[in-house]
Amino acid sequence: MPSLKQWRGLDALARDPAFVARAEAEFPMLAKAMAAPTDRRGVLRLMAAGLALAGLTGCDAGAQDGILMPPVRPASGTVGTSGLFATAHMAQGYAEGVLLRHAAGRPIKVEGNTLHPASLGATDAIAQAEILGFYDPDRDITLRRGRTAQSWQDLVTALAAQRARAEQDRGAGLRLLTGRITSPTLARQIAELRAAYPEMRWHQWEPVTRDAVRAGALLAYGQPVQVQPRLDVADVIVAFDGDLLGSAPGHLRFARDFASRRNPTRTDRMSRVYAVEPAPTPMGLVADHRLIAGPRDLARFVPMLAGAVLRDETASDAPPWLAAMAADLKGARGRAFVHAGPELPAEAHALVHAMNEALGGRGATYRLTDPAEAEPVALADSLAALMADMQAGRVHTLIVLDSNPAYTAPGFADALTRVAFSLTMAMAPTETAGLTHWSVPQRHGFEDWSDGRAFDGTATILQPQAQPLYDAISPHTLLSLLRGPAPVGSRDAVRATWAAAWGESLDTRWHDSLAAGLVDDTAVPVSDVRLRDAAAQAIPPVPDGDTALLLRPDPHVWDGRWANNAWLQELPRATTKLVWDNPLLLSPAGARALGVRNGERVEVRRGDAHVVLPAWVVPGQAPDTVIATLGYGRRDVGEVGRDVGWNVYPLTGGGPVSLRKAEGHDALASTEHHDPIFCDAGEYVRHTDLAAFEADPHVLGHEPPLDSLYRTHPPGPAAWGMSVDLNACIGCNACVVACMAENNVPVVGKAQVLHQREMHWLRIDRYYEGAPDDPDIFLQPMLCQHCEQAPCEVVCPVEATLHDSEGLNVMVYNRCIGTRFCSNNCPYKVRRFNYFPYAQDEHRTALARNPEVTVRARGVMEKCTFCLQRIAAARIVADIENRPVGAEEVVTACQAACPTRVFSFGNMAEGGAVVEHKKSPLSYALLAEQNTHPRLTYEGVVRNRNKDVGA
Amino acid sequence: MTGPTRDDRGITRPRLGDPVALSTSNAAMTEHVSAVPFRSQPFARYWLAVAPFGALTAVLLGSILYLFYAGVGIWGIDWPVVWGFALINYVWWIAIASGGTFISALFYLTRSEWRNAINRIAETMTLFGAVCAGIYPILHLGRPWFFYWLFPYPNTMDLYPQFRSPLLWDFFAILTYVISSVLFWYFGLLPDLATMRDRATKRGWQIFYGALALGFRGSSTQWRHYHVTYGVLAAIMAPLVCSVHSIVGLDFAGAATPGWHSTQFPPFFIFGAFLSGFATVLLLVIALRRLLRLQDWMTGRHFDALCKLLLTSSLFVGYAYTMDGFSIFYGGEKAEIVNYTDRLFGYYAPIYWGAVLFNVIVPQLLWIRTIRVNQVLVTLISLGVIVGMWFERYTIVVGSLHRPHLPSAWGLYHGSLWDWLTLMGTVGLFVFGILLAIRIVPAMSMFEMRDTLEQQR
Amino acid sequence: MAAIFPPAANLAAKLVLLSLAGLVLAGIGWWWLFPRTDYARHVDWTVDQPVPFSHQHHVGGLGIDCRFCHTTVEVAGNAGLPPTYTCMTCHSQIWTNAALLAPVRRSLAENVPIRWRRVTDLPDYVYFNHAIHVAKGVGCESCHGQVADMPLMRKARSMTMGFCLDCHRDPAPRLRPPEAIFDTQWHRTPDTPSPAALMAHYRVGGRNLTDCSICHR
Amino acid sequence: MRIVVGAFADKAAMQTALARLREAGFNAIETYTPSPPGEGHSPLPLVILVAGLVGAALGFWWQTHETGQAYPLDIGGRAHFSWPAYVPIAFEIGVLFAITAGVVGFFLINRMPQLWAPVDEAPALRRATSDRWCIAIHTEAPDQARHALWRFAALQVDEVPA
Repeated sequence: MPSLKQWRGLDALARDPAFVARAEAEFPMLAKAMAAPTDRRGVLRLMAAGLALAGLTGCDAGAQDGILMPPVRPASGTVGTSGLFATAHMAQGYAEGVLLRHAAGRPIKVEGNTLHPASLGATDAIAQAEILGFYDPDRDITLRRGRTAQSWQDLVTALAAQRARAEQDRGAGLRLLTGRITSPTLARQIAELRAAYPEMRWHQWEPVTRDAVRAGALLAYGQPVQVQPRLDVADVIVAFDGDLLGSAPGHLRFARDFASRRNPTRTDRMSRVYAVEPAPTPMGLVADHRLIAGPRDLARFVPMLAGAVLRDETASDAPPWLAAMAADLKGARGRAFVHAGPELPAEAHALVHAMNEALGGRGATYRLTDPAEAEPVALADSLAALMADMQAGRVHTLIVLDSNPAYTAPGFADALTRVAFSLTMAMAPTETAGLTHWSVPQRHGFEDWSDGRAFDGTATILQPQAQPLYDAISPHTLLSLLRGPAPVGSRDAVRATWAAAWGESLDTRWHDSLAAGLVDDTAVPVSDVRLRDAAAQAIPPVPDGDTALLLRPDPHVWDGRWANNAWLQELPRATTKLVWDNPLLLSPAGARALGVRNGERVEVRRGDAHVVLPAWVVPGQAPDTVIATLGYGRRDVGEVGRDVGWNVYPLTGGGPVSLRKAEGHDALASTEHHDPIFCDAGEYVRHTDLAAFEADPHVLGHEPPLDSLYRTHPPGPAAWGMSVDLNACIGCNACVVACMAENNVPVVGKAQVLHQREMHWLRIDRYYEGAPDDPDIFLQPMLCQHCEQAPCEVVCPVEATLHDSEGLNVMVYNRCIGTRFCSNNCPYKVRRFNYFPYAQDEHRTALARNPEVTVRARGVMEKCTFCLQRIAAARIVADIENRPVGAEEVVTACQAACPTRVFSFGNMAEGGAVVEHKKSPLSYALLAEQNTHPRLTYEGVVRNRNKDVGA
Repeated sequence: MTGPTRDDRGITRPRLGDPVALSTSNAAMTEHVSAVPFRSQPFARYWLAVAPFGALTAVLLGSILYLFYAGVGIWGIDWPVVWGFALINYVWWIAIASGGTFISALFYLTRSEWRNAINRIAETMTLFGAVCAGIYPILHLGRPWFFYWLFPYPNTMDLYPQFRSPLLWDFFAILTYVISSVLFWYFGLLPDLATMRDRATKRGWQIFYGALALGFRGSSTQWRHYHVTYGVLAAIMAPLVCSVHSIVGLDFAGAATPGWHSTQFPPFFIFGAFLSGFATVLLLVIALRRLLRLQDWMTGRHFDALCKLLLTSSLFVGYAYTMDGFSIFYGGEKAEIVNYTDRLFGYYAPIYWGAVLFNVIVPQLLWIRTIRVNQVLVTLISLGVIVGMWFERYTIVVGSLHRPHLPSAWGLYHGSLWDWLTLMGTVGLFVFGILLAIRIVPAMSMFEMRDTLEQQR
Repeated sequence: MAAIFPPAANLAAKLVLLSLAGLVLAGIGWWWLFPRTDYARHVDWTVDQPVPFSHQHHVGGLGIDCRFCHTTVEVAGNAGLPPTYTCMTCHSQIWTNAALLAPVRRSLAENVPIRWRRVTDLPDYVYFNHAIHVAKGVGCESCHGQVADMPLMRKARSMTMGFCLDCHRDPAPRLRPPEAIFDTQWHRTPDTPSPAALMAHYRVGGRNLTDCSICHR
Repeated sequence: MRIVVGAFADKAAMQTALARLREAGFNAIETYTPSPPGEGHSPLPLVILVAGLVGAALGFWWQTHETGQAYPLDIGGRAHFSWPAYVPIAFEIGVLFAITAGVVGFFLINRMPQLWAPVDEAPALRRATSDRWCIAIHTEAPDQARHALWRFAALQVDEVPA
């Protein structure tokens, strides 16, 4: 049996009869969904050990399990067509509006909601991967107390006892711990609980606390306040370790506004971006000047810049670029914006607020509003208070809702032992659920009613997209059980909240807000609070110790919440291209100091906590900074996330950090199968300076069109083409996950990625240019170029890949016999091969597949098809209406998901955005000298350099 | 003309200046050669020699079955190096097979007198080399059970193969080459089968050889047609083997991959076929000459001729290596230059320099006349060439694929356990086949040998 | 010491060689012909269903239109099958206690779908779309055969790729006027519009219908 | 009708005997020799050439038909009639037809397989494929032929019914 240890051995387990038997007992739904097809085919494969029999399996018609129609016609629409239903994806407590596309009555794809302010039609990688989370078989956890399964009635009686106790002592022993809450319904229910039990305490905890942002606002304005930047207005942007484009609430909208000013051919005045940061962030990758500064330097640079901007002081030990940056900011008064990331100290945030006010940005480049959370509180202090109560034994009943402190907060686990009655509600197995007395399965956001507010306060009512897959209840029902004997359904709870707000027009507004995916005019008001003059005098503390350890959430697995999502685990991280692991990130200088190469182990010690994990060199990271990534090393998670990476949560907290080279080596899987190469990226990602561009617009796209020996132009009624704008790509990987979701692209697991066999149809190539310590970084989405003279088609011996009359390079999976010559002949290397039956061995039920796309078998080549299923659907509709397919009618999955509109795709025969973008002077074809005439062209990168700044 | 010099154990050492045949009596030759198949042990400890190679063949069968069961993923191929051992071994084996046809066909046309003694061994080598090569195009497929789609049969899908693909040319080339080699080998065997039929004593052998000889009895009409047809067939086999090996070269030259994209591949592969073919024939001649006591007819003259040919073909290959480098730098394409410099100094450089050493530098020893008849040195040089040719194919396939145009797609490749098992399995199949063949078929072409002996007298 | 072989050996050898050659040719012939035989394609094989529904009775006899049950044939890719509710509209009134219809009644009562078995089936990698075919003048009978006189559904056509390609290469003769799409007894009469007229009416032909991306993705 | 077979020690002896037998008026003579007695012409090369050309033409036409008329497809923008790509396969099919025609032609022209022939009954012929050079005379007067052969130093003479 091949060593398919991709899921920590699940694959071998799936075929092992003992596992199937055990699965029946523990996960009834999983066993039924997983066992049937695998078992039969597994037995066939064992029987088909011989050459002859291998031939027979190829041609059996496959078990036909017949056509099933629901006995009573479903109300909404016909079964055949696919509809779009609005809901929201909850990230860090904030809502991002999404639409879910349904096929055969079940949700299969997440799309952005153009009306929603936090989405504008885009999604991020985590929202796209949420569909896999919805169908995750590991969500099938049973309601249990300790080790024994319970019935719902047992839960009701247990909660009744706690309710009675709380009524006597006015809730003195009752504690409720949740994540960050913006849901109006949860807020209402918690307020009612507090009214009923005044002594009850409500604590909120998120491992990524963002407390510094809140503390900074308190320092500057005396009350928590939310900054909503307008990056499409700002001409000069300075980001200190900023996460505006990465993970800040509302990052999709900020990315859209930001990108609108980055392509000189599409905006009259290009913005200039400075990023001062210890490690590459999405903002840093696309910044015009990426300046490297560790946490100690940041704590010095912010007051220096504040001094220069507010008081025209010039500090003696200022870095060379600071004066030029200050001058640039002051020159763009009213059109400048400064941003401080969540890891900077509160005083730095206060100074940034002061600078922004002084630069006249308020009302122009940003707005100040009240925060959107139900009750903005300092999360770290809130948890500390709870743990103090628990240690002191003052907590009798603890309800943990959608939070995992046992894994994310050291010390919580033993504090939990002093609680008499503890209950955790979670969607999937978590460490906290393992330790508390009760573990209550929670319904997924896509199968339940709820509501939530976006970063700017706009509320969205979450409507269920399908019948609940597994036996679970809603958090609203649980809270109602705490309040009264009768459990209140989630729909009734949400309607009650909005009935209070809307009064008699409930039904119409309810229907409209469900259809639109947002409740109009619920945005938080602009606050008119005044800046306190203490803000300008704040002095950020300079951290001591020579190496600074930064604990950063993983951009995709976040704080560990999505550790069980295979798409996110196998998503190559933007700069390191690492998958499935979280090594310690060192700078080239740091690695040289420690004498460590990629994969060699390092011991990190802080206080009494120490962790041994491999190291990975990241060019462009500050020399004195070491970054450990949160969200890994979970023990009690589903089958996918268990034992992936190393748990670095014990290193949270203060204290000096010491690094030591440990012995041993770990194999780390990266989709970049070689050490980073510092070559002249110009040949692949063409880039120039704004001044050079203005001097000669055709400085990048200067090749004359190649004439050709053959008839070149496919004569079909449509001509599909795509243009990729490299100025706008921020490396957020949303397109990669969207492509995997839409086209049933299988995940192969760490062992196969180590064996260089990952299957992503679309990869984001990252090129370094310059010195390893401070390189220029360029990103380039790389997918099939659909060449009109495709080298892959000429060498396929069985016509499995060929050109259709509309300019598409078609890959016919059922004709492919797997000679793989096409992959050799493709200069762009965009073809992937199914060395093993990856789709069949995936930890995923057949329900989660897109029925419109063939699921590829073993031994078949696959590649990007420009979402041929979407083109075919549009073609059929257009043909029935006897009209050509519109220019913008077909939107590919990557184009739909991209927040910064990098991809523009369409029918070039009818004009549209693609034709304009291809005419842009920046437009060029990659490897044009190969004479492949690709239908996908790139727009080169223009950097708006400030000539006074050195780097 | 010095008489045959036998040392104490009656083994004649090849000498410089040996005539084509030491003993010139027809009857003795026929008696000696035709007696081998009838003996239960063609040479002492014969079954002891067959057993290991039989086991290796079983290993090959096992690894093929496991391959079809589990899929191509058990091999070491990955992305971007999607071709690995399968292609290396395929080209390596077809080169060895083609070398055999050069000797039996090309040197028949040139009337070289030393050819008649070793052409049967060369053709048998061709047969089993082609078999070992022929299984790889099917093994390396992702879905091998659909290999018949390569054949242009009218099917229910109205689809035909794609004739512009070098792989399809390869399919037809191998098909034709295997069929032609079998027919040419069998046709050359007819008169000897008749001899074996007539000399057989046991009824079983008589029927077996009689059925195979299809009634050839050496009548003048049969000889007249035979002699002419054999000449024409040889005249067709020579260009056929050149075309087959050019098409194998076009498998790579037909692609735009950096490192393959050069027009000199077809002749370069034919030089490779010369080199590995002569090296393998030399190895087999040295072995079988000693084991079957054919020293009288495989003399120093053969060693001298074959070693000179080995020398010339290694010079050909050396020229091809230099032209490879020159045309890349002359062409000036960036990706090709990066690929080539990486081949010289990169991760797989030792394999490239190993190939240059074994294929070009070591064979230069053969300029020295005495080395050409020193059996031990010739064996070592031949083995070196065979291993060197495998290294060369390794750099061609893996060396070029692991450095494609885009640096983001660069990657490494390592052969897996199953790669090596399949390779060793095919070596086992090759030697096992030849050992069985000498058990059934006379190891030397008797009727041609009679002509040579006649001219010798 | 007579000859090795008896005179009869000549005939035997010739027979053996000829039979060998014949065997090879027969093998190739079988490999080429058998897949296209009706037997191999299961043409005219009647598929037994959980309920022996008779099209002959319902369509031929009662004249029910196809779209009454196959509702999504004009708007979606799959033609759709009737939910049990549609059957029960009549069979709640007539034949209410027929043993034959027990599965139908049980299906509605227990809300368990009836597991109909596919008759005219295409492989999973072929994405056939009913809506476009019906909209462009291809009648049900062209692929499903004379359904009106089928007591039990059977596969009427070979459904090989060649069968589809013949029509995709030259659709004109196989089109029919819009009103005849759902009429399985229809056949061309002198006053039927000419194939060229039908092609113009349905505006077929703007696209290369033999592209692989038409059916495979 | 009888066949008289005479076995000679070597080629030279046989050839002299042949010349003198012909002078003596025997004409239905057939020789059985262990190696080709001499050169000779045969129609088979022409058959091979024709078969080769037919094969090549068939191969070329078949590829043109399939890529041009049967299922014309757009492969990498290349023309439907890409004749340079057809040459290798046409050559291979031509060679295959040629070699098969050569071998099969040889068997047909010699009316093989003929495992038994009347002349096989003669014991002398058993060594005709090893080291004896035999002459077989079809004659009505076998004893004259027998005497002639003895006279020309035949090592062994046999007589068998035709």
